[in-house]
Amino acid sequence: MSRVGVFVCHCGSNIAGTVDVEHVAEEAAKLPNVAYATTNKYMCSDPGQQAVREAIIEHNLDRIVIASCSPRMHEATFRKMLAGTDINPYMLEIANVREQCSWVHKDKDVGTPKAIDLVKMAVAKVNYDAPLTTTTIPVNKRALIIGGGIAGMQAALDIADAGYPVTIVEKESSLGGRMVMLDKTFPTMDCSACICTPKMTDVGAHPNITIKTLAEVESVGGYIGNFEVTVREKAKYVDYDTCTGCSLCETKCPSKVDSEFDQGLAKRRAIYRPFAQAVPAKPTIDAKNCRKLIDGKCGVCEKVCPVGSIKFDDEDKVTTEVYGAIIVAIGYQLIDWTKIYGEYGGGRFKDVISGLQFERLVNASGPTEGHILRPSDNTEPKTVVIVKCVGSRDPEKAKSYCSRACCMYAAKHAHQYLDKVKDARCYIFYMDIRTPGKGYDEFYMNTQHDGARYIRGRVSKIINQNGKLICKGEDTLLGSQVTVEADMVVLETAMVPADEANQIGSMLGITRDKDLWLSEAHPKLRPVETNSGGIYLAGTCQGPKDIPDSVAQASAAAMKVAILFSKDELESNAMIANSNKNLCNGCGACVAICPYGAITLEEITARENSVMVTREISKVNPGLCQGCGACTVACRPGAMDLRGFTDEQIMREVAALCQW
Amino acid sequence: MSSTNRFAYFPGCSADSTGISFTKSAEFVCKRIGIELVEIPDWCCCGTSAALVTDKNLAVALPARSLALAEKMDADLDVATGCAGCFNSLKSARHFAKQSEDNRAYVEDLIDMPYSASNDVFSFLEIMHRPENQELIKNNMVTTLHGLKVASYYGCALVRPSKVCEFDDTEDPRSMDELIELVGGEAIDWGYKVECCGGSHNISDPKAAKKLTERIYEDAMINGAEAIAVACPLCFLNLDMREKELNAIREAEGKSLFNIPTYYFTELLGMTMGGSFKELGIDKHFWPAEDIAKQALSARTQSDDTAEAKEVAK
Amino acid sequence: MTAIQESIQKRAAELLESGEVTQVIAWTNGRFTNQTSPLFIQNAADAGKIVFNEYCVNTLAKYVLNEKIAGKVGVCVRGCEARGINRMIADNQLKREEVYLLGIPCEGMKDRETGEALDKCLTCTHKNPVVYDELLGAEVTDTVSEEIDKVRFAQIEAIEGMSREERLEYFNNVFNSCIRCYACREVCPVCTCRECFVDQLRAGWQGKQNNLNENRFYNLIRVFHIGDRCVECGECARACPMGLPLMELNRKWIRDLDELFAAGEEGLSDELDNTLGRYKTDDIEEFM
Amino acid sequence: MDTTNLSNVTNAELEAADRIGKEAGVRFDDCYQCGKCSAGCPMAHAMDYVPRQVIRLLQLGIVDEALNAKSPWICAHCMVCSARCPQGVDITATMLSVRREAKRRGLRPDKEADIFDDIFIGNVRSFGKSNEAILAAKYNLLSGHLMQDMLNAPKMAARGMIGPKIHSVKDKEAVKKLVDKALSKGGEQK
Amino acid sequence: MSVVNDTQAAASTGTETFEPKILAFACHWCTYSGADLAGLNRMSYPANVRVLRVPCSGRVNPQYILTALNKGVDGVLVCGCHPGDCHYVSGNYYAKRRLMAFRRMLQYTGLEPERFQVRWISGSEAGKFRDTVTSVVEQVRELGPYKPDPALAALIDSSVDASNPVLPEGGEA
Repeated sequence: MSRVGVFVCHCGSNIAGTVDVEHVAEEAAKLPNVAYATTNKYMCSDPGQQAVREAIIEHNLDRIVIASCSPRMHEATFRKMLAGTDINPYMLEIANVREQCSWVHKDKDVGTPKAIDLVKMAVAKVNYDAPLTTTTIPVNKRALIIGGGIAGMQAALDIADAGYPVTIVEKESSLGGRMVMLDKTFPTMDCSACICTPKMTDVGAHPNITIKTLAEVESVGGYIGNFEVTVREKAKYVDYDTCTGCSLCETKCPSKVDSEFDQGLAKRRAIYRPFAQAVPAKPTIDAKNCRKLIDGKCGVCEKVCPVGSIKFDDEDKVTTEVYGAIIVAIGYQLIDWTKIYGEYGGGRFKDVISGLQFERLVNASGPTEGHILRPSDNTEPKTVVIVKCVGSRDPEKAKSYCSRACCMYAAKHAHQYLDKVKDARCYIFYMDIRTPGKGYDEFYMNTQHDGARYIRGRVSKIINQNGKLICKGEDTLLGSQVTVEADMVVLETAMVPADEANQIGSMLGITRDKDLWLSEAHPKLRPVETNSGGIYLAGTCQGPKDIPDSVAQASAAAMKVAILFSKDELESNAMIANSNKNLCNGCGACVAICPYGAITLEEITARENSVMVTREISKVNPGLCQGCGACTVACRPGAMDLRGFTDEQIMREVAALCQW
Repeated sequence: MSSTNRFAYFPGCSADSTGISFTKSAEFVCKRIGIELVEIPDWCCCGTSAALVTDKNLAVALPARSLALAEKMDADLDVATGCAGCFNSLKSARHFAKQSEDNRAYVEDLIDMPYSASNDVFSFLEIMHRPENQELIKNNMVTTLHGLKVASYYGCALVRPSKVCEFDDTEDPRSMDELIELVGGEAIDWGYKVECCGGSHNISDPKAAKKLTERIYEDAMINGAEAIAVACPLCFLNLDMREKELNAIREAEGKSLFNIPTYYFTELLGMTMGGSFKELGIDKHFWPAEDIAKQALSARTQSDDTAEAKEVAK
Repeated sequence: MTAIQESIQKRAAELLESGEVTQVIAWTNGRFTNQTSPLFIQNAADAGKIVFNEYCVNTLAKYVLNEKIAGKVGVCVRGCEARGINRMIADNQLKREEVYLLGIPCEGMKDRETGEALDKCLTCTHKNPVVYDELLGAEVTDTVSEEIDKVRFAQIEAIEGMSREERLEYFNNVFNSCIRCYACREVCPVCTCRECFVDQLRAGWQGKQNNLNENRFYNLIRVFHIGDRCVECGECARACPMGLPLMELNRKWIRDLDELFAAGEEGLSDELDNTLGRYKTDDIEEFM
Repeated sequence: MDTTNLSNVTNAELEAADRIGKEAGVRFDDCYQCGKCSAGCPMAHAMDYVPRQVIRLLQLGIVDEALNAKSPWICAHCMVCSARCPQGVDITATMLSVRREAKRRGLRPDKEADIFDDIFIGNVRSFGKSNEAILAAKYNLLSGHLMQDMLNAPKMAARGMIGPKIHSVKDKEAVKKLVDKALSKGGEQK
Repeated sequence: MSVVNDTQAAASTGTETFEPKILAFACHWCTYSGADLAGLNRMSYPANVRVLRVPCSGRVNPQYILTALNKGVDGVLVCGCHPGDCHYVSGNYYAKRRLMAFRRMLQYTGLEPERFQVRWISGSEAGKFRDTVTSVVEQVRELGPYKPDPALAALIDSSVDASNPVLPEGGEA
């Protein structure tokens, strides 16, 4: 037999004004198992709490019901109070007789019986409360960051500056990501490399940061505070410990291939750094194009290397380490327009280029040393057409969303072009201009002052005639067809998730939206968290955004990690699901439903009906379970139950209610 | 889709009138490579865009009747047609019937005939482009086009809408280009492959239609085409018949004149298989087409391919 | 059918002889005319007892669960059995390698007494087994799905056409007739809990009395538990001693899930993908 | 330019626009007026409203203006607009739908196009096949363009492209019945 | 019992309007806080509703709904966060699928649709909570008491809760 204490709060006149609290206490005292019932002016006040503590001792109570304001208000307060007594803090139920009773009913004749009912329900439930305990999970204070672009670097620096070790896993051979490929950044027109490369150097030099390049995450196990991560660093064929970065090898290598960094507009060698300021500032050998590695002939780099760093027998390095938190910053890629826009030539016209190719063309260290020249014949284009929303806002061919940064970078491109080429004409075909951001709209207006002519309409077709690219559009403001005979066309293509997004998302248990962007835990209130505890998002892997937003999100994610790392241990949620292994038949329905990946199937061997049987049962990871209870309904035999909201408790409440 | 080379044949209304050269040359090629065409008994007009603008039901009923007749004749045969307009009408009617069981029943009611919509519809272009038929064409060639620069013109009805036509790339189709290259022509890259020729306005608004035709010729000329290849009698008529009139206008405006004959792609294939111009209907063009064709074929003597020469001699 | 029977006998004997399986589950003649019952044999010599005729009304799938402990089980699977086997694998109750499936195409079975086709066979959408190790006999043609769906959901539509009062009365009669013998549960290849909810003593879970409320509770919750996994073998309705139209409950659920969430048919694969165990963010919205 | 008072748009007009959209299988509110349709339209130069503007009129419910527009009659049904629309709006189907609605209301903004199509369908109804010579001759007669393409005629005759022979199906009655049945549905499909 | 509540008053006299009992399951994060907000804003709604707090609408088992109806509740309302806003990411999506199908089944077997309803109510939608609750009460009031088993109802009238002998508490019905 349990001994329940019921405490009814007056809350001044807030409750007592429309509920006869004394009568509620009287009625409560008659309920089964209620050993003591009383009222108090303010339950949550120190004297109120003291009265409960004293009553617990005096009446030998083992669980209590407090009829007061909403549990959302003071449940935590009363739990804390119980922590100082012999009673487990979870042997507590709150009857909400203020927000959901006294405040919404004007009449004591109505409010009082309802309050009694609410107390009855709470008493019925508290009878089946069980002492709950939280467990603690140790926190490994090391962070893993997947992706070494601007977002990943920013997050790494912030966490490292807070004093925690960080590992960056970057799939390319250098940090920098997309930002370092850009020429200038809107709206301030800072040189992108000038603000990005110092960050790369900082990351490279930071004592708390380890960089793994040409690396990929292979598997992730564990949970918040305790992720076990396996990383594969691909063979670089260069010993980074001895290499001095003199780049002699790069100048002598005989095999030349299209440079990914320069978007195919220039060549690089088979042993190469993607760009001069690469971090680490050391080359790698591209095995697919290295003559030595293909057919054993060559080896020039080995011969010229003054320190003997070339290692043709280098192998992939696979390491498994434990991290407490993971930040995903895998960024974006640009949509491959050539496969979907046949009307723009589908890639057959050399002078129809993407915005990122334009960035390389206009960049002083790019293939043309910053001179804007047509790829087809290296002449200066006198008329350039810029087409926006290529691949975005086009659900029929590609993506329905607005890619968010294109309006601004299109304006930037127009500005750069008109700045560099005299007597030039620039036409920008647009659907809508979207420039929310500090100084953004002013930048767009300035582009118009520069001479860019904005035409509202989508280009229908580009035809190549006599070396001119005839762009056919409609000026929808004029209501008539227009054509522009352009020398070069720049397509401002949409950002789409990186190729790896789906695989990394499923490996880490991060949901993906319809376009495969990684989903944040809440679109407004938890923008950097994911559904998986201890895993955070930074930058464009979550959705299209510009540099300032990426950096801001990265710092926010870093802060979340720092908060996590400020604790030595995490307290797990006490009100979590647990599975009755006798009832569980291992069907796995709960496993599929859990949004946190907290449930796994585990093999057990036990004697059943005098036979040893090996079967699978579900097991809840207390570190991952958040206590939603969605699994319990999927469990047909009722093996899965939710502590604090058990089937029994809820049904007792229903039963109590039905006696009203 | 049946993989055999036997088809229920829908000639279309222009088959023995304005499209006579297409009929002749296509039938020639089919015969040579063993494609068997069985004419659908008592087929009727597909309705083309005139039915579409008049009534939605009519636009389904007319082609569906012929499809149902084809099915009645031999349920295992897919339907083949030359004319792109007919292809589009037939394929659209089938598409409509395929969308749901309700639709199919509705079509049956409209035409008062059983129709299962199980058989597909193909254009000559698609059929001849099949890998096995390309192989057969290659085996039957006695000469080549010797690098004749051909602009392949597909028009609208073969490729749009792609959901209905289920054929090649909507914006940059390649099948005709590949056939031209197969028989030794040079398929030029140009911009008007799939732009409208104005064919549907050929009679009702010839002035507007001419404008569309002119830009096609213009782009072909700029891109160095010596000939244009088509796969539709209406496109052909609109290009071939108007070239002279266009030149008259251009002469008055002081613009350069066109001299680009138009061929059905089947004529070009037939030529390389040894078909005479008469057999193929090349003698019936408005714009003289025999000279350039002759030049293209005779260039082979210079290339001095003895094996081929022997073939011809046979 | 005789040919198939011979093939089963031959293969059963071979499988047992070779030790590939330790047991074969099939059918044999029962005590009455045109009656068969499930047969479990361990010896090749017993293969001659196997019968396959148009009165093999029992769906064998569920029997496998009790038998698999002794070793690999050979079992005859028609469309209905095969889908049940798939479902049990999806539900992690069985491993594919624990069974050897003798596939049998089936044109449908007959009622022993009336000689008419069984209800469950009239609505069969997969006459050929969807999974098997070997197929005995030539595949038969399935009825066109549009046509079968008309039959499959005819009764559901008829009931939906009734007034609410009529439906209430109709189902109250059904539920009142239920004797809660749980035969429907016992034969169901989808009911694989170690301890069914009805057998547990929990407040508000399932009362023990036999009255309309408790019977309604049982039948509706049974459908909630199996509805998104039902393989439509129809064995529950066949096994019901009261002849209750249980598939009218199952199929309502099946059709609703299909219409609302494109659930499709169950038991066609052995992957776990319950319709109620997944969601789409653009699922149809009606609660607002 | 006159001001269009959008408050004067009646519910009947909005419903008519809705009906036109339904017949075309199109939701006009999908269109965000990017103009890609009209940019690629080969006939736009001859139109009074470019296709985008026709859609706009229908979006706003200015239906009478749309029904009196010549554009749907000028449209060549080349379908390039529909193929390139980012929002999947079938503009060609819209043009057809507007045109049929106009015809049902007895409107004929473009006489020539209408005459041509009527003759064509009449021809098919009578013979089951289209006879190009008859078509052209009859069109010239009815439209008043008496000499159009007459210069080409002898050439066509000489080449065997046209001739005195009239092509027709065997079962003329069946085709006639079929045409009449289809037309009797008043444009409603299912 | 010294305080007579209006429900019982109505039941005992039999002349006044019927006061239904409505059980509302509310998720802790959205609807429950929306209901709290209604109180904070001193909105008023009928006292016929009892809110039962659950962590998430995904926790609501259809078995609860049937049990509640069997035990004498006249109507059940399940409320949760709007889809997309679930504190637990997906709970309400699962709830949506389960309850859509279950609700159809209840109607199919003859239950009035008004007796079991589902609504998404966010923490800020106090007004919506009030309106929803009010309208459910009105609708169910219109329908009259729920008598799932006429024979059993007669039995209940003369004794304690007969449908559940497991419950130790006698109650005061």
